[in-house]
Amino acid sequence: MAFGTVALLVMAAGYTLGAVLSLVARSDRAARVLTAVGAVVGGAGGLAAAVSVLATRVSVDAVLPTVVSAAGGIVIRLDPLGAFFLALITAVSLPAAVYGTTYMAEYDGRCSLRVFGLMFNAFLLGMSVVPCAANIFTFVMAWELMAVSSYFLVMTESEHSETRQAGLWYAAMTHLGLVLLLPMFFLIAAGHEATAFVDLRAYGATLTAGTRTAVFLLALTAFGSKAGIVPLHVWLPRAHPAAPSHVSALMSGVMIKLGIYGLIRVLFDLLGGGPAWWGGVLLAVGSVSALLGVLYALVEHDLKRLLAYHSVENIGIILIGLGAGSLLHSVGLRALAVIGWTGALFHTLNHACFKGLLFLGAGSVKQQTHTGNMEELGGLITRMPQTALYFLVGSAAIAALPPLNGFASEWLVFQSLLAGAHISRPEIAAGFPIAVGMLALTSGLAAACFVKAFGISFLAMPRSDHAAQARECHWSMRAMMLVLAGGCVVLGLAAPWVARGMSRIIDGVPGLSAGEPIPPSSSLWLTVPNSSAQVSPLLLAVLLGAITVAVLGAIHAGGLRVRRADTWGCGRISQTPRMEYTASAFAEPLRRVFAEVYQPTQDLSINMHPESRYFIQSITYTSHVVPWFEQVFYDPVIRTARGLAAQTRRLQAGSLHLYLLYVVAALVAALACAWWFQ
Amino acid sequence: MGGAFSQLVMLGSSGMLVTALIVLWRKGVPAYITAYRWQSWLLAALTATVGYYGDGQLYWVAGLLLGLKGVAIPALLRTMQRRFGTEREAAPYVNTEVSLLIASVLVVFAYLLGRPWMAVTQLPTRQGLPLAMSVLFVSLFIIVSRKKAITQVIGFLMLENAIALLAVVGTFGVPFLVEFGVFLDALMGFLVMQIFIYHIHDTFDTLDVDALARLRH
Amino acid sequence: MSLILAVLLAPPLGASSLAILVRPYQRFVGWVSTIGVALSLAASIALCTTVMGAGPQQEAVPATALWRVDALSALLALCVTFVALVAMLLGRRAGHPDREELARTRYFWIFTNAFVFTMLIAVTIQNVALMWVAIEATTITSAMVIPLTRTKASVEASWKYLLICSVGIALAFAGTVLAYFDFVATAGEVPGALNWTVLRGAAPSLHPALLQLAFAFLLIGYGTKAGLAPMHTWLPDAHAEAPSLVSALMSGVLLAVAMYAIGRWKAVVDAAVDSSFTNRLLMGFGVVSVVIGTFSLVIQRHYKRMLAYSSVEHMGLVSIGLALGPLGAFAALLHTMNHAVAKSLSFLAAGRILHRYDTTEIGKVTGLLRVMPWTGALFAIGILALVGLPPFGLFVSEFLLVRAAVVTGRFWVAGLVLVLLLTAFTSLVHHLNRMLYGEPPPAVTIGERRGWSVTVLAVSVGVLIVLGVTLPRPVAALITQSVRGVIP
Amino acid sequence: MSRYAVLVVQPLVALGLAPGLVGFVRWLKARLQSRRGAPPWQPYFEIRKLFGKEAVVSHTASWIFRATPFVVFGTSVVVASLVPLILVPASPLVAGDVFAAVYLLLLGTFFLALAGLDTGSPFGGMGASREMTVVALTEPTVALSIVALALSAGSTNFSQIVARTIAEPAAALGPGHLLAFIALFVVTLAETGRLPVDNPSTHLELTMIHEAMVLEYSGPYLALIEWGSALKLLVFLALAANLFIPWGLAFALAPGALAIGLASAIVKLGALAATIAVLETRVAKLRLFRVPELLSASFVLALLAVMSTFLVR
Repeated sequence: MAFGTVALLVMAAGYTLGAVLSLVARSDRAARVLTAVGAVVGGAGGLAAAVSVLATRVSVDAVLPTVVSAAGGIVIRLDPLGAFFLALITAVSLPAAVYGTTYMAEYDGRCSLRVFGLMFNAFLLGMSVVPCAANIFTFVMAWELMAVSSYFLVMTESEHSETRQAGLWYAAMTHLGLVLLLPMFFLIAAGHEATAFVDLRAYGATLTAGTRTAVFLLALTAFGSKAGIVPLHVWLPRAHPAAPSHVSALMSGVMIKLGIYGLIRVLFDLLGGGPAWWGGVLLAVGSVSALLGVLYALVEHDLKRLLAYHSVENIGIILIGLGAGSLLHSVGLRALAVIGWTGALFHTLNHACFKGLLFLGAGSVKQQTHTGNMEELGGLITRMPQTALYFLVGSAAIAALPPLNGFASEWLVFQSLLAGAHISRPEIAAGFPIAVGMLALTSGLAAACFVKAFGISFLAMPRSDHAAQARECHWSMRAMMLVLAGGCVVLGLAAPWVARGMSRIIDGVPGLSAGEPIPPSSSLWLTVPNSSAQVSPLLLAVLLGAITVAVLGAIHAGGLRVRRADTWGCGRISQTPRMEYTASAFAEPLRRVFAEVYQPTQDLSINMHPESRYFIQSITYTSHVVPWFEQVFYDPVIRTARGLAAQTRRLQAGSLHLYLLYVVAALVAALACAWWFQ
Repeated sequence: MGGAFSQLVMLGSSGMLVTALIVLWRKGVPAYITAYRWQSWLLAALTATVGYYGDGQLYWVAGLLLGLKGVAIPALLRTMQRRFGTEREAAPYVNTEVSLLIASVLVVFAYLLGRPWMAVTQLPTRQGLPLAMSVLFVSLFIIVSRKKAITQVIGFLMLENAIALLAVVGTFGVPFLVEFGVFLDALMGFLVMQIFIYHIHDTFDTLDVDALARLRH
Repeated sequence: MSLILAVLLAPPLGASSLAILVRPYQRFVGWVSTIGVALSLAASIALCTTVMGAGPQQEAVPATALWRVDALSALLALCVTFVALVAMLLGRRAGHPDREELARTRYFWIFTNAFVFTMLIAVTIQNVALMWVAIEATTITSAMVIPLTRTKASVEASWKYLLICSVGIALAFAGTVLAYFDFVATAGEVPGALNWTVLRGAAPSLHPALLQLAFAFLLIGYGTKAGLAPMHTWLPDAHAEAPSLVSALMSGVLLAVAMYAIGRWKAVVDAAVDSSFTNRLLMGFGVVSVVIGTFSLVIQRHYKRMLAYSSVEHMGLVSIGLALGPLGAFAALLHTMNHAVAKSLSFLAAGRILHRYDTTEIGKVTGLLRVMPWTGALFAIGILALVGLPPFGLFVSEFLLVRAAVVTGRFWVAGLVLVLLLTAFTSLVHHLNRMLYGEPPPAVTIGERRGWSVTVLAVSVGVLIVLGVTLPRPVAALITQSVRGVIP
Repeated sequence: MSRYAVLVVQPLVALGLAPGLVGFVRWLKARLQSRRGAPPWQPYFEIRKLFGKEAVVSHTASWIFRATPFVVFGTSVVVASLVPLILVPASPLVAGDVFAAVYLLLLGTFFLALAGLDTGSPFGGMGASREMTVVALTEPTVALSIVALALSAGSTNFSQIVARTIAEPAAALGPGHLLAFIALFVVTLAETGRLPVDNPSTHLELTMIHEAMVLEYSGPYLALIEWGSALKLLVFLALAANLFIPWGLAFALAPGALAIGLASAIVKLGALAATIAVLETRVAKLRLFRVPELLSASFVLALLAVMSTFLVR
């Protein structure tokens, strides 16, 4: 059998063995180790399969028809696009699995690690099979397996009531995804027997415009609810903080990318692209998601919830890339469209890398300080130097600062938006500058947000004794963070080479390819076809390094004398942590600027001193920012459901006569229907 | 031969309809029991006449009908009624005048429903079909509108009679094995209902079905 | 063939009569009935294989033949006997002797075996009227078991169950007589006229108007037994108050037997007049049942009533499936099978929970995973199977049901069903969360041995997973062949 | 080889000119307020003095506090090498385009804000918070003014934009260019901490934005940061000047052209510095929550600039 098929078998075997062995492990420690072993073996298999497909660009096929043949059987096909996503999954799941072994040590005895091991490997298996699925049943089966197992992972700390609440939201939203997925696939395969993707491509071409629009809307909502675009993202900031950190790293870094994979596979591969307004919708949804994601991240003070909102922002950026690409493609500028798609795919890979890193960092902080609230952290850089460094690298990367990987992919997305200038029809071209404005505002706010996140959590003095007693985490956890941080730096510096690989993958997908061969691009500069704009992260890094070394040498040559003293405080005697700036204070100016978006609820209560009216005993001011779209979109739905339920309950009123009346009424109705349709 | 036979059948089935209406009209359980006994006797007689004109097997059926529904069940009903001493029917949901009005509407509806059947069959007893349907609907109305458990049981027994009538009139009686099975079910159904009435009386010490409204939603 | 049929039907009848004769040794009777049902299961499996091999089995003389087993009835017999075996293995513990308890257990065994016996007759008999008699007998036998605990609630539930179902069944008999009247009017007195094969053969010559009227009566009658809305009102009371063994049997397979009867009559009426009328009625009642079943789940305080309402919803799905042509029928029959296994598993686990917590309130049952880890896990698996999550069978049948709806062009049905499935999923997971997690109440003893009954329930979980992940070829072939019993 | 030499010389010239530019602005403001004021070359002495002094570092500060000066200084120098001050580097060796320049400056501000938080003093935190707010709100305006330029030039590469403006002088006077220039000028005031957004010469910690972050620095570190900020001001003014009024820039390496280039650069920078000085004497510091209105006004200008390039085309 081909190497790829063997690797896929190793992957499947690794995950299933990991799941089964950890279920029957004797002790908690053994369960943790077996979980990691299964995940690593499976991940290695998956990575090998993906790399072999990416290198040789030959798809790997495997079919198990005997299984559930009535519904179409299990059919596997790993093509370059699927291989890219499989590589992305395994690249993050390997470090996360190793990180998890020591991270879960604090759960020993508190929750069943055997079930956790089973669900963790099932989750990885589900995620890895989604990009390889080649017919409707396998895709939907893997999709739901991933959803079910990740639900149980979110519920590991089920003793807290907000975790249960988060679990319920998560289960409902992912099931909404499935409920929309089924009709979408069936609309494409309408009437025909075969359900393999190969046939769906043929049927896709013959669909009427109306069905294609219906499929587009269903796909956008189904995959959007998994990816977390704005109106459908409500589960993301609830579920990710509730899960153990290395699981939220996988969920936030990798699982939501399968929503992006689904969009590309259905819209551009099965349907082969669509009219211009599809791109417009993607662009609009992407920009809104990006902006609202970062805005709500700014006012968030729980570290993991902040990172979850940032996933919404980065998914928005990816969608902007996809939207720009498809708009340019539909207008005919296919070569320019490739920049957009390359930017989107590159940002998917980058986000998986730095989001995974940030969540692992947050996990170490949470393990040591037992709290995620930034207002109680501080001064961790001296106590956890390596974690702080890796968190800083992650923050710089996510804020798109050169020379790291975030900058390269956002530069490509910006260039694709600039390419909008070449569009002749003004009504389409008008949207691009607005998207540029929103994207720039998003990256500015992201930088501000991560200054807050890193600055308040790691710098200055610890604000609580938890933070004061924090020690550096286990070496294996730090090693895994180093791997991901290294990934961010290497992806940043080798951006031109990676971008070329991306454009070759895009060329493989019929709906995306530019038709003519890819122009050769240098391996030092990120370039844009027919525009001489270029940037070389490597060269920038070298220049920066050179200047820093030169200046450092000059200063030390001149004899640098350093004296440690107290921070200057306008004549204050001692510096206490209470005087430090807090997270809410840091975000307060921006909260005031964007007050209309936040609609903050404020209440001020002043209670007077009991003896006399003139002396104030205490003033309490509380202000909350509750996402308004939950009131606008979700509360009405829940209220109607409960209202209908109340009505139906009244149906069962307890009186036997009423019940018999129902039977007679039904009889009369049926007879009338029979008489009517004579 | 046909005219007298169909006249007799018409007489029998309309008699059964009248006995059903008596239950709606009167208020005492003893009156319902006598109405039910009369109805069973009429049904037995009708089956015998059809047996006389049709195949002879129906005599056995008539005999069984007479023994079981004409004598045994009314006797059991009588003992039950005397034991629980419930003379007056609690105020039903619908007073007498309105019940009779509804009964007439139901009869009209049965006739409307029965019209296509007349075209279908040439059996002399086809006149009885709409009547059987009206007895069925009236007994359904009895079960739905009356509050006492015993009255509901009597309504249910009248429903069984209506269907037996339908079988006899429509198809000159279903095969004997089926007839025997239906009898067995009717008897067992009645016995179980009787046991349940004792249960209800023990636990709720009233037979008013409105008391049975604790299980909701 | 008649030997296998004898082995299928004899054991429950024998066990029931044994329970009547033998007064004191009820534990012994328990063992006999369990072994008996195991024998019946073996017989039904043998029946399935013979039916698959040699086509529908019938007695020597077709005209006067009383019994007929084709793929559909073999499938139903298989479901009935499997669920009965699982339930009896679990319920055996009920037979511990104390005087007043002894009488109650004796009744319990008499009527439970009679209940299984009548269901098996209903699915294997050929005569339509005798099928009605058998289904009426199932009502009577199961109604006797409900008030055994003699509480106000169980007496009320049994009275309502008996009365509504008897009224419903009486209407069904009216429909049967109407159909027979139509047959006699056209073909005259033919021996064995009430056999549904004869009826189906003569169907094209019958009068469509009359048959449609008869089907209206039949659908209301058997629909009441199948728990289709709005005739479902007896179902939550009866299933919540009955002992868990009987409610597992009733919820799992009794509803399926009633749907079997509707399926048989649908084949006859479709042969006479085109299937649009029956599909329209079935679709209407199916959608109403799913709507009422789902929205009754949203606010629910008792977990047994929750499982009952979920049965109403699933029977609605089966009825919609029957109305969606051959692919829909395949999905409906597969769904009946999966639902039987999953619902009986959930009810039996609920019975064990009730035994330990002594309350049916969802609010009062907390920390289930810590108090009874094995039963809690099995109960959770049952509920997750019922909401249609992948590794379990119901996901495949719901997948095919929606596919059938889209293939036959009924998009609004597919959309509505999916939205309702989502609502049911959210409410069931919400209630499950309230029960599984949290602090266990102080009065409840923590911990549970991995005993005999847990392994039995694990077997049915295994069956569910086999049906879900690798729908074995013989089962799929059996269902495809039985679809011909429903769609002409 | 000579092309690489120019690539190194141009930033050095910028480094040399930067302190003088800041000194000139301060001197001209003093004269306008009829004060004698320190001579324009005073900042050179300050920087030399600071290099000699010892550096005082707070107990709570971490390695980020000591690394930030090098990052700020380094990014400003790299951006100076990208922006065409005297010579338009036609060579393909240019390490980045306009976006790269903007994001490099963002890197510098990012680390400066972190250093402000690192010392744990409330003033540093307040400065960092306000600086990041202002920077976040200026990002869209900078991006859109770049889009306005790039739309007409078809690329974000500096040399391409300059060549395009020189090729069609009429376009330079078009509405798009003018609006983009004003928008970029407002952004320059905001980014480099000039009035009306931030008062560089204030002593009251509560009103500072840029100064509050560098409050804790001393000795060589403060020198590097002051020099870096001065260079940042020069870069922004050069960006505004040479992209919108590119005449006088040298294209070839001839000594004559370089001399003209240097002269024209000094003249243009002097004129812009004078406008800043006049502006700072005329206008008072805006309250912090009025600054977003100013920045959204500049954003609207940039948006109009972009829209006008569509309508004109």
